[in-house]
Amino acid sequence: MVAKKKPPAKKKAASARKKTVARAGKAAAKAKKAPARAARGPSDKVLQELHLKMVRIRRFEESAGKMMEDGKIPGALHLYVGQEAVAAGVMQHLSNQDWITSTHRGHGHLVAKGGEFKPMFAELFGRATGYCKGKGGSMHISNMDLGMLGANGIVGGGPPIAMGAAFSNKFKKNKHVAVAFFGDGASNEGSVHEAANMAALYKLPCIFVCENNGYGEYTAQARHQVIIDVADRAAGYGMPGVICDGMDVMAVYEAAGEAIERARKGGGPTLLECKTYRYYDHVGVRGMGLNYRADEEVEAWKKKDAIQSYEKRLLQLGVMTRRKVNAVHAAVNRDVEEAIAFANESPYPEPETLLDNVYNEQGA
Amino acid sequence: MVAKKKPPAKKKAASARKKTVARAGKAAAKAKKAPARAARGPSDKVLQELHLKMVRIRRFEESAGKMMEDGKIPGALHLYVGQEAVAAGVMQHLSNQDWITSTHRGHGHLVAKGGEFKPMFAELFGRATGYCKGKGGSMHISNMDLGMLGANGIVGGGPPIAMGAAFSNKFKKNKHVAVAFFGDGASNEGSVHEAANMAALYKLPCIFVCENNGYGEYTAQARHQVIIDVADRAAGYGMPGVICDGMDVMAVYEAAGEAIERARKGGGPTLLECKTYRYYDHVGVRGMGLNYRADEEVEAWKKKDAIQSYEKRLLQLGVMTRRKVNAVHAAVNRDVEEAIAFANESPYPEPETLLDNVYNEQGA
Amino acid sequence: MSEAATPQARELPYVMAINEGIREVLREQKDAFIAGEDVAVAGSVYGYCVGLLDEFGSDRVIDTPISEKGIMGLGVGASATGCRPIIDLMFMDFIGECMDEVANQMAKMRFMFGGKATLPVTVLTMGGAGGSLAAQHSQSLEAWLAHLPGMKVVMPSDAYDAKGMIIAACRDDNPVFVVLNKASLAMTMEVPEGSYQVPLGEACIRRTGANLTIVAFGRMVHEAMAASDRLKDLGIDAEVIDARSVQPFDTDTVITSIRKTHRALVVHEAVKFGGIGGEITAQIQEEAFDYLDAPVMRVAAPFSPVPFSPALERVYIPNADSIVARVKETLAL
Amino acid sequence: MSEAATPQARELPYVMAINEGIREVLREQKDAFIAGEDVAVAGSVYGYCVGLLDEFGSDRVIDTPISEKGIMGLGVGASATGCRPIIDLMFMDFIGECMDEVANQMAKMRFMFGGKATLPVTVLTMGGAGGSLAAQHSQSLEAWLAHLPGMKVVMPSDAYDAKGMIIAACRDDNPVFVVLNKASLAMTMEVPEGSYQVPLGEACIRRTGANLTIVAFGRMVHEAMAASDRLKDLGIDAEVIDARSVQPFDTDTVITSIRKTHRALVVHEAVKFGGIGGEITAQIQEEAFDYLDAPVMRVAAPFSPVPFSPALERVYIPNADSIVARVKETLAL
Ligand SMILES: Cc1ncc(C[n+]2csc(CCOP(=O)(O)OP(=O)(O)O)c2C)c(N)n1
Ligand SMILES: Cc1ncc(C[n+]2csc(CCOP(=O)(O)OP(=O)(O)O)c2C)c(N)n1
Ligand SMILES: [Mg+2]
Ligand SMILES: [Mg+2]
Repeated sequence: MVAKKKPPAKKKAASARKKTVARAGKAAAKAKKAPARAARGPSDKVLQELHLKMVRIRRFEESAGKMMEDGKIPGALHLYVGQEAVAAGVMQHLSNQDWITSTHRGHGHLVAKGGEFKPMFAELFGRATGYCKGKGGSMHISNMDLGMLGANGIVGGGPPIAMGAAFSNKFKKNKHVAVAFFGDGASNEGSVHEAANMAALYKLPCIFVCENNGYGEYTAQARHQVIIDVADRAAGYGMPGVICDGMDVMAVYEAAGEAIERARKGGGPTLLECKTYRYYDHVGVRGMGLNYRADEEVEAWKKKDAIQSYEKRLLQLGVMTRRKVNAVHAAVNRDVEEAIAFANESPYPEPETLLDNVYNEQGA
Repeated sequence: MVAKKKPPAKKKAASARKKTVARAGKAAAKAKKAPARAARGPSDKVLQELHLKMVRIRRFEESAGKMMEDGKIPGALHLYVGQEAVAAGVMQHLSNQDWITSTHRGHGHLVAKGGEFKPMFAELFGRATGYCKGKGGSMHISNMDLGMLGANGIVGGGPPIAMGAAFSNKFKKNKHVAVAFFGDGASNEGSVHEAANMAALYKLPCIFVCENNGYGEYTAQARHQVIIDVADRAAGYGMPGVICDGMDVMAVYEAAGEAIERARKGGGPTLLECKTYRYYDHVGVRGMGLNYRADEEVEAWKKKDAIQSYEKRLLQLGVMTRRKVNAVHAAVNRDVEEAIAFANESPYPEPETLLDNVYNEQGA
Repeated sequence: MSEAATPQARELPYVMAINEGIREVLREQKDAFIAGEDVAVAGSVYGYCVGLLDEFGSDRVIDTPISEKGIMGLGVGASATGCRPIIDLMFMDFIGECMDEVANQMAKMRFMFGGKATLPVTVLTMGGAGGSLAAQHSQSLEAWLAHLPGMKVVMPSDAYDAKGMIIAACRDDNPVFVVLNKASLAMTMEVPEGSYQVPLGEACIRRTGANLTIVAFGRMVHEAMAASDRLKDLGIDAEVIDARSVQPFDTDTVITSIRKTHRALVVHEAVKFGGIGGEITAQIQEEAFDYLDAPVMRVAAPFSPVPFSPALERVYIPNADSIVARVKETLAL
Repeated sequence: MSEAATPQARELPYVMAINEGIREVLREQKDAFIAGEDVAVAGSVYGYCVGLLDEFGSDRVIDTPISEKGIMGLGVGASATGCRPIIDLMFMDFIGECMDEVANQMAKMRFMFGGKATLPVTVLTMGGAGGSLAAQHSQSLEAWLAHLPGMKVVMPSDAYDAKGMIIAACRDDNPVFVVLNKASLAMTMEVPEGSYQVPLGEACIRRTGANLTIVAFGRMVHEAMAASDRLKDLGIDAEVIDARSVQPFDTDTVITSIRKTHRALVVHEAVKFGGIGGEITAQIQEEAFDYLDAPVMRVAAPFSPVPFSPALERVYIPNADSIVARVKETLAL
C-alpha cells in the first residue's frame, strides 16, 4: 500500500534537499581542501580525538557483538557499527555539562561522550559494577556525570527529555546545550513532533540529530515515510534543517559545530540529519537473518566506511602516521580486553538490591 | 520565552507560504470574477446550499449559546460562530458516505454534514431523544448515518481516526474520502503528526483541514508555534499544503474541492489550512472573561463576516434576492425554535439505560 | 519551615489553596517553575494559577503548546537536570496522551539508571466527574498511576490538604502526581497562610467510630462523612479515614482502625472494576482477616464511561446514598 | 464453524498458533486486515506473521511507520467504518504511546455515541518478562486495560487458547486486547487445524483440587501447575484455574471453586500493588466471605520496574517457588 509515485510536494522536498545538501557539501569540500592545516580548521588534537572516538566505538561494538554471541550479554543488543562518525562528530563539541539523550542504539553515543569500557561492559553483562548496577542494561545504559541521559528503549523517548534538559539550561541561563539523537524511524513518532515544536517555540539550546540509516528495524525509509530528507520537517517548526554526510566525520563535525554554536548563542534549535548506515542487523549481529536489504547496498555503504576513509585522510594530511594509527587500535583493543575481563570477574547484583533505587529515599 | 525573531528557516516557510497562498489567491480571484455564472463555476443551487449551511450553523450556535446561558445546556459548550465558511465550504463536497472527524467545537461540522436540529439540541440538553441518547453531549455529538465520526473531547483525537476511516475507503476500494478537522492548537499534538505521515505514506483519501483561528484556548498562535502557516508542515509529509481564506466560503469551496477531488482520484491527502476566527470565547459565550485578544482584532474579523459578505455577493450576482435571503433566515429560525421546543419536551434518559451501549452485546 | 510558627488561617476555597501551594513552592524553590496549557496568561482554566505570571514572570510560569508528550517530557528532562518542575496536566483524562513519558520515563528513569538520576517533578492534574463534562473530561484514573513503581500519587480531599500536599510533593525528590478534584474547587475551609506540609503517605482519620471503617479517596471523603451521619441513626458508628495518599498507601492506619471496628468499606469515584479499592480490600483481608465480621465493601462507579446527561451522571457518581445503601445491604440492616 | 468437525491436531508452538489464528481470521473475514510495525515483510519480530504477506498481500498485511498513536487510530477509524482490523502493538510496554486512542477513543466511542458505533477491532500485544529486556520491554499492564469500560482483555496461556482466543476476539464486535506472552512463544502443544473459538470471558479449570484454588493469569498458569505438584507433597490438593479472560472476568467459576476449597491464591506476573489480583481478591471475599478459611493470597511481582540483570530478573518474576512459599507462609505449613 506504499505510495510509489512522488506527490507534488516532492519537488519542494527536493529543492530543500539541494539547499541543505549544499551546506553540507560546502562543509565537506572545505574539509577536503585544507581542513586540519587551514587557519580556522580543527587542530590536529581534535582530528586525532575524532579518530580515537570512532575507533573506540567500533571496537567496543564489535566486541559487544561477539560477547552477545558467546552468551555473555543477555537481552537485546543494538549495535552502532557503521554510524561512528555521527556520535564522534557531534560529541567532539560537547562537555560533560552538555546533555544528550540517546536511543536503543546507544553504546556509541555513550562511548563518544566519555563512557568507560569497564562499567559499560559490566552493565551489558548485567553486573553490579555496571553504570546502572546491572538494572538498566544495553537499552538504558547511562551516565549522568557525563551528561548522558540514557539510552532509551522507547523509540522517540529521547527528544522530549532532551528538550526538557535544554529548557533547564536556558532556565539556569548557562551556555550548555542538549542533543537528542533519534533515527529515521523515530521521526514518525508524535513525541519528536511535540519536542521539536516546543524547542523552537522557546528557542531552546537543543539540537535534534537524526541518524538516518535508511531503516526502522526491517522497514526501509521509503516504506515508513514519503519524504527522503527528515530535515524537510524542520521548516514546519521554524528551525533550520541541515543535512550532512553521516559517514564523513568532518562533515558531521562542521555541521554539528554550526548548530551547537548557534544554540549556545541563543539562536535556538536545529534539526541536523546525518545520512548513515548500520552494518549489522537491527538487533544483534545477524539478527533474524531476514534479507530486507541487498548485500550490494550494504557493501556500497561499507566502501564509504567512516573510519577507513578518515584514516586515509589523516595519513594524507600527515596528522597521523600509520604506526600511530596502529598504536591507537592496539591501545583500544587492550582497553576492550581489560574491560571484558573486568566485566567477567564482576559480581552480579545481590537479590536484596532489587528494590533499591525505585524511589529517592532522601526525598521530602 | 517565545521566540520573537524569525529563525533562518523562516525564509523557506515564507516561500512555501507564497506558493500556497498564490493558489488560494487564484481560487479567490476566480471566485470573485465570475463564480456562479462561469461555465465551470458552481450552480446557483450549490451557491444557495452553501448559504443555507452557514445560516443554519450560525443560528444553531447563537441559540445554543443562549440556551447555555439560560441553564438549559450543562457541561462545556464550544461555539463555532465565525468559522461557518469552513464547515460549509468543505461539507458541500461530501456525501453521507464520506466520513469526517470533528473537534470539541463540533456542532458546525455536524450541521453542515446534515445534522438535524431536534436531535442535536436534544443531545446538548442531555435528553434521551438526542443523537447519542444524551450520553455524549456537545463534545461527543455524532451521527454515523451522516458519516460524522463525532466531535471529540481530545484535541488531536480526530485525525488518527479520520486516517483510519480513509484507510477503510481505500481498503474497500470505494471513492469516498475522510476529512479531519482540527485547530491550530491541535496541530502541535503528536497524533496529528502520526496521522498525517501515515495518510501520505499510504496515499489515503484523507483531507486534513486545519481551522486556524489564531488561538488554542487563550494562547495565541505565535505563543504556541513559531510558524505562521500550519500548511508549512505539509511538505514534511510529502503532501500538498494549501492555504485559503476561511472567511470566504467560495475560497474554501474551491480549495476543498481540489483537495477532495484529488483524494477521490487516488492522489492522496492534502493539508488545507483555512484562516478563520471564532467570535465568542473559547468556551461558552463570554467564557472566563479574560481579555487575551484585543477588541479591535475581534471587530476587524467580524468585518469580514463569512455570511454577510457572502450574502452581499449573492445579491450582486442575483443568485438570491433580499426577500429570499430573509426567507431563509426566517425558516431556519423556525427550525431552531421547533427544535428547542422538542428538546425541552424530551425526556431525560432513564437511569436503567446507564449501562447500555458500553459493549455491543450482539458481539461474538 | 513555617510549621514551627502558627500561621494565621482564613477561609479559602480549594482552588485558591492550590494557588497558594504553588505560590509558596515558587517562592521557596528558585529552581521550581510551572508549565502547562494556559497556566500563565489565563491563570489556568480553573483559575488556580491567577497572579503567578505577575509574581514570578514568564521564565517560571510557562504556557505550553497543546503537546502533552512534550509537556511531560519537559518535566522529565528538566527535573533530571536540576530543575524542580511543576507540570500541569489540565485534565487527568489526557494522561493517555503522555502515558509513555509518565510510565516509562518519569517513573522508571531512576531505577533504570541504578539510582543515579533524581527526578523532583510534581504533576498537578484534575480528576472527577459532576459537571456533565462527559466521558473524556471526568475520569478518575489514579489506579493506573498507583500501579507504577517509582511514582507517588496523592488525592487531597480539601483545601488544607491541597495546599499542604502540593508543597510536600514539590519538596519530595521523586515524581509525584497530585490528583485534584474539579467538583471541589469552590469548597472552602480554614487554610493557614504561609508554608506548611501535609506529609505524603499518611492517611487521616476524619471521624473516629466504633463499628465500621470507611476508607475514602479524594472528594468521596465528604460523601463518606455525610453517609456516616446517617449511619448513626442505623446504629452504625463509622470511623472515616481520608486515604489522602494512594501511593504509598497508609495501610497501617487502615488496619489499626479495622482491628477496632471489624468492618470496612472502601469508596472511590473511579470505576469499581480494577479501581484502587480492590487493592485496598486485598490488603485489608491479608492483614486483618481474623478481625473482619463482614466482607470488605466497595462503593465506586459502575462499569461504564462517564455519561454526559445530568440524569445519568447523577446516578453514576458514588455518594452518601450509595454508601448507606451498600452498608445496609451487606450488614442486612 | 469447524467446531462441529473434528479437526486434526498437531504439536504447535505458541508462536505458530498465533500465526494460525490470524491466518484463519484473514481467511474467513474479507474485511479483516492486520497492521503493525514490521508485521508484513519481517513477519513480526516474533515471527508470528510469517507467510501472511505472501498469502494475503500487502493490502491486508500492512507494515506501519513507528507511530503507535497512528496505528491505534487506524484501528479505531477503520473498525468504526466497516473493517475488522487486527492491530499489532509490538510490546505491551508501548501502550503509553497510544493510551489515549485506546482509552478515550476505542473503548468509549460506542458509549459516547449512544450505541450507534460498533468497533470490531482486535489488538494483539506482547507482555511479560524473562528475557532481560529490562524495564521498558517486559511489563504486564493488563490491569490498566481491565479498568476500561468498553474494552475486553484476554490472556491466553497456551497455544490452543492463543489461536482460539484470537479467532474469538476477531469475531467479537467489540474492542478486544489479546495479551500474549513472549516467554511462552516456543511452548508447544496439540493444536487443531482449521478454525475454532475459545470463548471470551470463560475461565478454565486446568486441574481439579479439594482444598486450595489457585487463580492464575497468562504464563503464570504453568507456574501454578508446577506449584500444585509440589503442594501435593505438603498435603495441599490445589485446584488450578486459568482465568484466560481478564475483562470480562469469569467470577462464577472462581467462586464456585472456592466454595469447595475454602482457600484461594491469585497469581499474576504484573506488579502486585494495583494489579488485577486486588480486584479478584476483593470479588472473592465479597462473594464467598463465609467460605474462606484463610485470607486470599496474592503472588505477583514486587514493587519495582523490571530489572535487566538475570540475577535480579530471576527473583523478580513470580514462579512455582514463590507460590509454594506463599502458601506455606499463609497456611503455616
Ligand atoms: C515506541 C516504540 N515503538 C516501537 C519500538 C520497537 N523498535 C525498537 S527499535 C525500532 C526501530 C527504530 O528505527 P530508527 O528510529 O530508525 O532507529 P535505528 O534502529 O535505525 O537506529 C523499533 C520499531 C520501540 N522500542 N518503541
Ligand atoms: C489532549 C487535550 N489537551 C488539551 C485539551 C484542552 N483543550 C480543549 S480545546 C483546547 C484548545 C484547542 O485549540 P485549537 O486546536 O486551535 O481549536 P479551537 O479551540 O481554536 O477551535 C484545549 C487546549 C483537550 N481537550 N485535549
Ligand atoms: Mg533507522
Ligand atoms: Mg484554534
